[in-house]
Amino acid sequence: MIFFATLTVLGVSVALCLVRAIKGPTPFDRILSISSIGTIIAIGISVHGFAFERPDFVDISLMYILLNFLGTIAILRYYKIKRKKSNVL
Amino acid sequence: MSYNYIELITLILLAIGCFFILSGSLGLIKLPDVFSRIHAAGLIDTLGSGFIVLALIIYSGFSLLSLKLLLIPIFLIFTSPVTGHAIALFAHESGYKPKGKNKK
Amino acid sequence: MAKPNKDSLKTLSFITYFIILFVFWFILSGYLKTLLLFFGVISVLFVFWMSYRAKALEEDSLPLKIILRLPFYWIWLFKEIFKSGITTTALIWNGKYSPQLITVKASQKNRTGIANYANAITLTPGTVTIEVDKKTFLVHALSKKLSEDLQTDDMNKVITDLDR
Amino acid sequence: MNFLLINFFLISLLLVTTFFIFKTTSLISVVALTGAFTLLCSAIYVNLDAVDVAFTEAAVGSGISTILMVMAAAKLPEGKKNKLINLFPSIILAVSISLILIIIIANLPLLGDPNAPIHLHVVPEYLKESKDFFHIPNVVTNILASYRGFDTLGETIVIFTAGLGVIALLTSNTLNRKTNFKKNNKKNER
Repeated sequence: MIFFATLTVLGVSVALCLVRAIKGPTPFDRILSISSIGTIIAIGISVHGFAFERPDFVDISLMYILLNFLGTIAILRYYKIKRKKSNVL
Repeated sequence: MSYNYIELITLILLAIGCFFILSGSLGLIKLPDVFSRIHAAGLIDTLGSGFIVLALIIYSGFSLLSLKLLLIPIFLIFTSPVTGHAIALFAHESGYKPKGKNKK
Repeated sequence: MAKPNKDSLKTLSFITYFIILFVFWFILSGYLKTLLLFFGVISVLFVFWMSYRAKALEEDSLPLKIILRLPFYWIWLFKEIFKSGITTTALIWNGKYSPQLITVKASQKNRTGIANYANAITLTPGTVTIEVDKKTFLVHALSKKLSEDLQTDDMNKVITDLDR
Repeated sequence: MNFLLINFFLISLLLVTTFFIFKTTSLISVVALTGAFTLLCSAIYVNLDAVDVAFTEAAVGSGISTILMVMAAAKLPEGKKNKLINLFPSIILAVSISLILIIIIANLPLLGDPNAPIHLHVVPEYLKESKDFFHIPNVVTNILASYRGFDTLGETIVIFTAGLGVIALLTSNTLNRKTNFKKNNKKNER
């Protein structure tokens, strides 16, 4: 039962982060809140595994964290490429 | 009897972790600019996830599963500062200035 | 302690890296059959070769000197994260934040130490390293108390001592 | 019950995200929101017990396709605003496709029904025998790598070729070459 309460709180936090991701005036706000959403969902998956008594789902949440990191860095690479381009031209 | 102790500790740790995650995501909404919001995201990444994973480790007991769970905060500790620093750096380079007074 | 040969240090760090990779593989799989262990060794060797080819493996990347002091440092870091996390949470809930920019000087000798210090600053909630210019950091802090905590130079000393 | 509630919550978040992907005009924000979309999708797959699909969705959606879209966005010229063109044909297309999907879903067996045809054909055999036969613990791996080995080989060759093409297109070398070309052009104009 406690795990379902935890899942509810995590869901509320994901919704709050999503508000910032939608509203965010700058793109950096969006990137930041999406990486936070990724972290919360990764933790939520492992809690979900415990709640439904199948704790093997930890593997996915591990991979999730790594891929979330990779995606965030990939999106930020856009600005690096832009910087390089403007220097060359 | 001992089972009840474990459940109680799990409950307390989960509550602390939930509190930190909730205040982190509240901070994402409340704080004024990008640079301040990075602090709130860091709060979610370090303390919130740390306490929840600690609760899960105590609940599951010592096994291979708890080692896997332990890997989650280790990865987060390695990846979280890199993301935060990269976002701050590129936001600063794109010309966004942090609000508030600047002291040199 | 006699000064170790550079090549032997390199070999030692390679072996440590291999062991860390294999332990990681074993935690993820958790099977103790001959065939599967063989596959695991093959995949670990592949990753090892890839990181050797990407030149990610130098004696700088796995500092064996500090590996014994690392657990104590981590415990200290967790304590620090917890303390400043509570301060940041209070600031978020009562809304009395006053964000400010400060500059911090680092006194580490090599690049690993400087990266370590910058990451530690970012990892504690409430302070973020924005730019690194050789040995000076531009740091964004959420309130005056947090920035004063940083300027007392405690963290700098601990991380410099780590790499004696 | 809880299962349904979680599903409902995630799908409503997904709808909100989709709506705002549609409304945003900044390119990089669209890429970032697509990342959030994929994350929510694979959370739904985990909730539906499709663990391997969730793995694939996270790897392909959040890893590879984000990188591809970012590299493509970086090559586009700057300073042009997205304009919404005539939406009427695409709305008709979307509505008709979703109607067809709803009709198909109504004819499917229930989720987790043990008497569904997919659970009665060869699956029990695979589940029972494959572990002793090939000594590999994961049944899905067994089916993909052993029973359908040739099929998987073909698929991997296709994916490998696609990956090679992408690498050839998107290495930084091509970016530099293009900019050097532009530089030379400018010199010639002078």
